[in-house]
Amino acid sequence: MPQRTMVEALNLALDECMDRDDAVCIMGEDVGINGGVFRVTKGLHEKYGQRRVMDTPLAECGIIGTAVGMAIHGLKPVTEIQFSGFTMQAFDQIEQNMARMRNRTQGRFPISMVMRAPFGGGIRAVEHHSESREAYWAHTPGLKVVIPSGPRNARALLAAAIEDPDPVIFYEPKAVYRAFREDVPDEHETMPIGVAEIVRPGADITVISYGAMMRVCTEAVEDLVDIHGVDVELIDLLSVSPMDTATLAESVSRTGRCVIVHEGHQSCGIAAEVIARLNEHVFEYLCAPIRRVTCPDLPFPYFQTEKHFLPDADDVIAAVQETLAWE
Amino acid sequence: MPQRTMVEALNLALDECMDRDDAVCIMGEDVGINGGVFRVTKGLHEKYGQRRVMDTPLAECGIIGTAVGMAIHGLKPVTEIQFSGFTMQAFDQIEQNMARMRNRTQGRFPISMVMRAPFGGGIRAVEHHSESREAYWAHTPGLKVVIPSGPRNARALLAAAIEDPDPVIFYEPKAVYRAFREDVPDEHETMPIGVAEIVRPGADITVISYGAMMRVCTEAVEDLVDIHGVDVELIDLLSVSPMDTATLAESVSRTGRCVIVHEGHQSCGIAAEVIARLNEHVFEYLCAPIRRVTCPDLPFPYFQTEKHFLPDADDVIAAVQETLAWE
Amino acid sequence: MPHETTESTTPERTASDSIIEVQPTRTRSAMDTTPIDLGRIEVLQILDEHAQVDESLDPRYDDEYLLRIHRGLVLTRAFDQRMLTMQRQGEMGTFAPNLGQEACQLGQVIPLTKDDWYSPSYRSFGAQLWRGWSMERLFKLWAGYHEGFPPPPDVNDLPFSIVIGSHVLPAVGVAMGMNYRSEPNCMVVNFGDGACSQGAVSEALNYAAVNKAPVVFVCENNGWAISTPLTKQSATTNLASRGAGFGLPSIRVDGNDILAMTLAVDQAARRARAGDGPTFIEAVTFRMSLHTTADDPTVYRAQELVDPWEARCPITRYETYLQRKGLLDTGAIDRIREECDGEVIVARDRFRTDAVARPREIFDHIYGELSPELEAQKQAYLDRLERKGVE
Amino acid sequence: MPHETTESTTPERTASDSIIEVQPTRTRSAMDTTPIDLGRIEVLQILDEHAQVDESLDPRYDDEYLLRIHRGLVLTRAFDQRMLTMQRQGEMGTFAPNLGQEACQLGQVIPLTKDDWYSPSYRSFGAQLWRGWSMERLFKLWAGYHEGFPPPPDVNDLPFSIVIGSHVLPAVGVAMGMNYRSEPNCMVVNFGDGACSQGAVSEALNYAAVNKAPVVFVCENNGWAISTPLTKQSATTNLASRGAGFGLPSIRVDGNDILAMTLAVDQAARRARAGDGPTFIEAVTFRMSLHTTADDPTVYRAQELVDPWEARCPITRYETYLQRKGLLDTGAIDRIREECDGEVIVARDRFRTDAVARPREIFDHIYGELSPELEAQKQAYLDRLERKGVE
Ligand SMILES: Cc1ncc(C[n+]2csc(CCOP(=O)(O)OP(=O)(O)O)c2C)c(N)n1
Ligand SMILES: Cc1ncc(C[n+]2csc(CCOP(=O)(O)OP(=O)(O)O)c2C)c(N)n1
Ligand SMILES: [Mg+2]
Ligand SMILES: [Mg+2]
Repeated sequence: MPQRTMVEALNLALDECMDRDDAVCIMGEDVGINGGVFRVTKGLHEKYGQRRVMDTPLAECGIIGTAVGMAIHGLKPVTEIQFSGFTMQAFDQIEQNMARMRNRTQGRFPISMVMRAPFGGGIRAVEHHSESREAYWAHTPGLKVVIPSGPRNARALLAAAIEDPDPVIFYEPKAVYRAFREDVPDEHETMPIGVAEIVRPGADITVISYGAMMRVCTEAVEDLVDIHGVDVELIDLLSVSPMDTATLAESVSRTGRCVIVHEGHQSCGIAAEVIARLNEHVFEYLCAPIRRVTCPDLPFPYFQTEKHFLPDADDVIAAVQETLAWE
Repeated sequence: MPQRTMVEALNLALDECMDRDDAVCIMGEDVGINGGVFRVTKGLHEKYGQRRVMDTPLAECGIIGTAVGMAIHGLKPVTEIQFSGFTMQAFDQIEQNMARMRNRTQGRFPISMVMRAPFGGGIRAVEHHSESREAYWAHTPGLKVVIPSGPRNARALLAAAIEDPDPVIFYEPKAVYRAFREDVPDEHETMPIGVAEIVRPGADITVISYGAMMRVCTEAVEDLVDIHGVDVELIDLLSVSPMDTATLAESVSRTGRCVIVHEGHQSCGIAAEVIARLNEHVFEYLCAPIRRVTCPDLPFPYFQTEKHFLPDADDVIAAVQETLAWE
Repeated sequence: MPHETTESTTPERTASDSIIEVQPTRTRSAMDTTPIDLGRIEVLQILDEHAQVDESLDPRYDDEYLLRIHRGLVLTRAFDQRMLTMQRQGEMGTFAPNLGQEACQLGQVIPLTKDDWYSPSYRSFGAQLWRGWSMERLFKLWAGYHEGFPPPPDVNDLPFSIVIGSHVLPAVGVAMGMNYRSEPNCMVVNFGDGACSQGAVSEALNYAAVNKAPVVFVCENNGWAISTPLTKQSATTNLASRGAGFGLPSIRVDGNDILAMTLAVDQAARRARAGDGPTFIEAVTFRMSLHTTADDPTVYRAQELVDPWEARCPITRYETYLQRKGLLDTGAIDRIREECDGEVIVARDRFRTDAVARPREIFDHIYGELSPELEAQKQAYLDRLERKGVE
Repeated sequence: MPHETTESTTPERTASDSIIEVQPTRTRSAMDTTPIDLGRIEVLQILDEHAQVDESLDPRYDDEYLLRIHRGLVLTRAFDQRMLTMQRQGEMGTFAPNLGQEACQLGQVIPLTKDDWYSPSYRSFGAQLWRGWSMERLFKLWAGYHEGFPPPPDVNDLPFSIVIGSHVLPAVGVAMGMNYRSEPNCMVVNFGDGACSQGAVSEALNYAAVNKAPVVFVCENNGWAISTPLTKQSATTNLASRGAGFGLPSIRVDGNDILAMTLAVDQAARRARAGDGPTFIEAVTFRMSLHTTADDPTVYRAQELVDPWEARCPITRYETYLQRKGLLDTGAIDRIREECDGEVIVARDRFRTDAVARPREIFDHIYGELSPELEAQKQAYLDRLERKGVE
């Protein structure tokens, strides 16, 4: 199977979806000849022309707002926002129209569209370029929020998101964009949205994460298993909304202990929701408080300090050990 | 002491703060001669003139963005957004400048300003007029999020918010605006921000809420105490960010059981954060899963069905009873 | 009509003169600094206040059509008045009357075909009625019933919009979709003078202009945004200049002149369908009544500002025109009014019987399929309804 | 210069003529439909491409001042080049070069006093240097050190802005604050051609116009927003028309002409300080270099588009002017360049010694006082640093 980076895998998903369905089109700043600032749309303008790969003016609200209209007209726009920090500029259109149009029109106008955006830290970027605010969208009824962690699931999930009848926020962990290659088949491949993956089964404790933090967790889990002899179960959420509560609950009902890891801020973040649901579903199985390993409730700092700000494998190991030690 | 509605109490707070400090000014759509669509700023334009009570063009992003600039220049703008649903229009300015300017400039430009907005359901309003999205702001570092529940604390908290050196989101439960009167002293009165109030001490279970749902909870608690003989401790959060974790934890460490009630959507809402913190702080004291009584993860419905959508006293009573019955 | 651009026009002056005020005009460099010509922006009126018709512009519609338009205007007003009564009697939620804006309303949709699209504001029920929204549906909408919200199945309209300006970008998007699919239709989108201040509306003008989207912007300048007069909303009271600033052909129209409105929109729609891109139409009119039923204009606007507009009533003006043409007399006018009132009453009665809140359905249109979590929330919600004995 | 408005100018025509294209011009009704005059928008150039000066407009600054400006231009370019080298060597984060835009940069701040304010974009370090930001501070900013971000304590500047257009409303707010306090100062705010598409920028123009805020908008039209040429950004390439659309006095200036830039901003600033409100200045220039160091323009723009602008270099042009005036010769130019390079190197060396990441301080400037929750988060964070052995 061909080895691909996440950027290449995403490009493949876009290409095949455009090839299969003329209704699929791409909109965003510099997505045309330039292929997007991260080159995810590279070559598509050349292949499909400017009718289907549209460079937009510099206005994110405009991108999402007009894409909603195109979706109303039966198209399937895949929009790119250059960095997730700039999705704030489109918040009104996302919340008021993209998320709600199906509901507002009682099913008359479902919105089948995708908002792609690179998110998260780790690439030494300037301010407003490292945000992880997926919790905003998870708190917004009407949206789905999908977050891949590697090339293969990125491709399969993006294809699924494009084919989905509902609006999907697709957050791409930019720290993973070119970090490694993985087997990604040429053949069309999708994954169901809303299903978490047990990446490594284990009996002692459940570690839950998603996006770029999956790499950190994988590293931590290797150490925990190999050095510390802890049998960790590692789960990749893949979709934070809908969240696969059943898989999480089943896991924690076996392990009794749990740590959640993400880059987003702590208060009202994804981890809080995971804890709330586990509290509701498997309270009787819990042997220790569920720990959160997240970024603090601070704006993402300037990049000289980002490596200290972001959770690392040591933090995950420490949290797992503390949770195991709890009595 | 004079009896005042919440609208009158808020008006009093604005008036006295403007009287005490020439830097305090009011900005918003129709806040001038018209006194605001809910009449909270009534009479202030007449008293302080259009220099200090500014009718703005119809652009919420513009209101918040220019208010940030005025705050940089040392003023203390109190902005009004007509309904909290329209704060989405200002999301970018709130997140990127209002919340962050102090941090971005390493303390050079603290932003002492308030964004007031009526929020929540219950007044038979059209779509986009009943939102409770306080969790967005609680998830945004740099903001404080204050929510009064009655005339007296509304007045004291608004005065405190205006005097606060940091940006405060002040969400006013519009269902309470004219619902009842309360003693509100003429003399200047403030309350510390970030301190919850134990409205009724009790031993059996802790009920936590805020805003308009405090009325629902009060009604439920009366029934629970009088009819069902349950000794409920009722806590009014008053500020959802910062959240008074210590008071909540101390309470639940005594009662062992807890129900949280709010209008906002469930996923990644305020209740999730309360649960996460209680899980971290008083896990060992918990005798039952903490229950959430919230609106579902749906857009607020058209008003013929809102009374079924919003939690009511029966729902709170049912959740308390289920929590007490849990073994 | 470019401004003077030759060197010779610049008088001798020194640097200390204000270049802003005196404005030297020079373009002698090779760089691309062609002088700015914002295009001609015009004012269109066919039927003046005294119902004098400009013969050269009279579209000369046939009699039946002229009378159909008249009935549309009268029905709109009858509906508006009934809504107000029902609201005052507690049978209706807050709504925004459109008294005095009937010509704006109808003129912007009369030229549209069924294949064209329309995107209403919250004050657009005149246009919605013409487009084929039943009165019952509109009663349901404003009385808070879910069924009232979606556009009728056979009508190419967007849902009404209450968040000011938020519908304009999607409307442009629909028009971009027409280009994408090479469909020869157009979109008309309606918003107010206040809406022009929203950044999203500016973005919409730009997206439409850049993409040559087949869209007609109808800015219904009724002088007020709740209590805010246009002079506080904008430094220029010529809102058509907004369109011009984004490079759009822009025109001012007498919004109380049904013939001018219809003609202007018709021409713009034709241009749009022919691939010639968007047009910005500022329709100058006046909000004669309340902003909404929750509003009390006596607090902020003097009756003297309203009075002169009484004489500019779009319906009376048009009736005079029709009378002069011999198509109507006072008897006929009274009869049509009664007929329209009657129609509205019939619809109201149907609404009273038909409108049923359906709380069990609120989970029906949120996603294509409910997630397990939402299924659980729905079940819990239905159990609650059960417990409370709600149907 | 109003358009023709008398009745007689309208030729006979029928309704089927396109009113949009042929535009009948009528204002005979009593209603307030004065024809639209967007005001005159002009183009200003004093020093042409061949360094020919328009004597009538030459501001005739004194020699010392002219030379100070020259040094400012040269220093800006020297700093830019050094940043690029440092970035390529991994010592600097991504940044946006401003090669070719030096005259725009300096011209917009030269007329400002210390009491005036300035709001930079991310490409404004020429202006920032002139305003008093030390080179070390700017190195720190772009190398990701917290200390580089705040404007220097004695400089009335806003922080640089990276979210396109997001600084413009706060800049207008500061200017509104000047009105509030009756201070006779002004604000200059800098943004690009791309930024003009952001709705928030339109809102800022409107807020400034309505409030007569003492602000000068400097839109640095360098033809590109990353890979997007102006023609895809806007249907009109005359961006000054944006200002006009909101009722602002608006002017186009040759942005590669330091004298014209300075004069235009000076006049606008004077107007603003005198209470005459805002001005919109479109400065026409060209982005000679990369969008940012993460960009590869060869992917999307042909060298032929860049070449003609080589001859329009703002520094060479000004140097020719100064040489003609006898203020400089080639030797002096070389010497000044070397001096500037030297200054930059000294600053770079200080930066290398001084710049220390301070991870322990990230909680220092989030609120006036930390909440107990944040105190706890801080403690946990400091414990982590301890565990990891971070200073
Ligand atoms: C984004 C937003 N802000 C504020 C409001 C409250 N509001 C409702 S109507 C209105 C005035 C609108 O004025 P205009 O656009 O001129 O339309 P008109 O009411 O005159 O038809 C305002 C401020 C709103 N609905 N949406
Ligand atoms: C809101 C927002 N959207 C997108 C970007 C990414 N971006 C950075 S610079 C740029 C182009 C800006 O063009 P222009 O305003 O013309 O300024 P210039 O770079 O030419 O100086 C873009 C799209 C951003 N920083 N902020
Ligand atoms: Mg209006
Ligand atoms: Mg540019």
